[in-house]
Amino acid sequence: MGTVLLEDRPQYEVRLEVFEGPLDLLLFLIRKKKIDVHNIPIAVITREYLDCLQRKERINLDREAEFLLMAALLIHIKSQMLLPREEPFPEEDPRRFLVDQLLEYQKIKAACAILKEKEEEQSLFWTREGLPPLAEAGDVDLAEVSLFDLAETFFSLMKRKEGENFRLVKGKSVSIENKMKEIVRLLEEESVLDFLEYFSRQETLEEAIVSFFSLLELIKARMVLAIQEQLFHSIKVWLRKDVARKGK
Amino acid sequence: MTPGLKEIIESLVFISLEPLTLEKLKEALADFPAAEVEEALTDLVRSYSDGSRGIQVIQTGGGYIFSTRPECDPWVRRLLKIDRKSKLSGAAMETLSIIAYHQPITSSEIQALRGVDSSYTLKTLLEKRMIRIVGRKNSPGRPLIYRTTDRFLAHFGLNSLEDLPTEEEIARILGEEKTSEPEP
Amino acid sequence: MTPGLKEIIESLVFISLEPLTLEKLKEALADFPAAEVEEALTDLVRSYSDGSRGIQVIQTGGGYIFSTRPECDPWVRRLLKIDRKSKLSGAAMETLSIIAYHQPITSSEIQALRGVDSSYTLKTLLEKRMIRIVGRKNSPGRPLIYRTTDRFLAHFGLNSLEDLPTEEEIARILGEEKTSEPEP
Repeated sequence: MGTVLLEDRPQYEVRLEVFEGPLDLLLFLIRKKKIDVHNIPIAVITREYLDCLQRKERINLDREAEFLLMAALLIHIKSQMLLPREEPFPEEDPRRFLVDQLLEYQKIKAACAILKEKEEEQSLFWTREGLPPLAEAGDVDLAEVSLFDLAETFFSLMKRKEGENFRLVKGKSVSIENKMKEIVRLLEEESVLDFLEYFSRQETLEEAIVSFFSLLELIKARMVLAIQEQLFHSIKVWLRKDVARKGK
Repeated sequence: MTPGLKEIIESLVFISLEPLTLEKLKEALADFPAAEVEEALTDLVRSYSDGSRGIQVIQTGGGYIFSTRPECDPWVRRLLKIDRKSKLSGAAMETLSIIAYHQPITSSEIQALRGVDSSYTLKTLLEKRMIRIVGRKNSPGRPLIYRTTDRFLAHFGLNSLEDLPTEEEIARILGEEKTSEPEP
Repeated sequence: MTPGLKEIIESLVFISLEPLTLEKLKEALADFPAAEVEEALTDLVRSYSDGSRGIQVIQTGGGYIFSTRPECDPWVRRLLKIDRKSKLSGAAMETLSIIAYHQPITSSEIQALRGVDSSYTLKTLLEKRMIRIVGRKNSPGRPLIYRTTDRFLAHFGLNSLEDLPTEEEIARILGEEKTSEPEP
């Protein structure tokens, strides 16, 4: 009933917020004007579309940039259609791309409507999210994993590592070689290094990881001696005697 | 008393928090003939379907799972103190349908079909485990590709992707829309 | 068909994540006389107690819950084991992700990155053939070095290790790299 009212009042308000995007708005206008999607009068629909945008006081570029983009596309198609041609549309109808897009979007919207109903029906079926105690409760830890989980796990682990004092700083890259030199220099000055402390002092996550691998390299090259006294406890690093002597 | 096959299956479906696939069921019941397992399963589903029970075995998301009967929903919600089960947003529905019909698909392909940037929605859907990243496309930039999950199927009560609305169903909806007035 | 009181109670006991107390049950069923609720509950418990079912209602921890029948335990255990085999624990995920991004890597390097001993997890991942031992490192103690397998790649739909999502991609998906923060 409300829709009949819309037809009667030419100055009805279209709120951009109710549309999922420019295609949604276009489809609405096409249906309102009872236009055949396959043969869109571009001039008419462009005017309607621009009216909708103009009625809005302020365009929120964050959310509504795509609406402007579509306006530009419509104007472009309109100008293409106006170009004098030897034959009507010798190559391709300039509307072709937009029409295909609209047809596919229309199908998706229809599928959404059906799925929405199914979701509604399904919401009445309650399944359990966990097993009550007793029984053979399995590991609660278990989860089905995807590639996304794998990558996310790794990067959040890296970030969690040694607190939140890591910042993702771009543009500063550190090489393992330089880090190794830095560690050796520090060891020459202070003779012993608390590695976890040094690790968490690193400015960026990348630096921290690089410093960790630099230490591994140093250990591998038998230049330093690293001892972790107990699990979870700090790693103490010493310069090996022969290396220390060489340095002097 | 030794339990029969149907009772054993009942207990197995019961402890499954995700729909139990026939495959897994057969694996767990490898000491029984596969045909008998299937038969007993059908039997079990039927015995719960006469509407005389508060719970039932439903086939969804590629397997079998216990759920409450829909008619019990008001009391279940009262017990769990939930007003309404959370539903997906319009943007999430659109993105999900696009992925469902066009999978495997990249983020920019989704954007082209929707006409809107969908990265935030993709994130939400990944978090809800409705979609997953399955690899990369062999095209410039090697973008990540997405697919829907079994959880997506179960959310809509679908058993497989073949249960998605068909071309005919979609055409019917579009036909209805043409004859009625639009609603924003 | 409207469900009877006994069926409603059945659905509530089923959906409850902890033993459902009579008190809570009566609260959710405030529209029924308390005496009738108690009667229907007794009725429900009795209907499950004849041993002809794979699941039963038991009284424990001050309330009622469903559980599988003890006679079904061997199969329940087997299914849970199969389930566990096909899934990765949080610890396994962490370890696998470290190996994936840092291979070749030794057990102590993994331990340093995770902050916990990972030998058990490594064993599990080896059993699942997600990782393999490729040799020993030329460093004190000559520790074993690990790499991911082709099975790992296949499992995650990757053609090669270069296909792993990069930190930037994940950050972008998670929306952590905000380029323009909208002003409130």
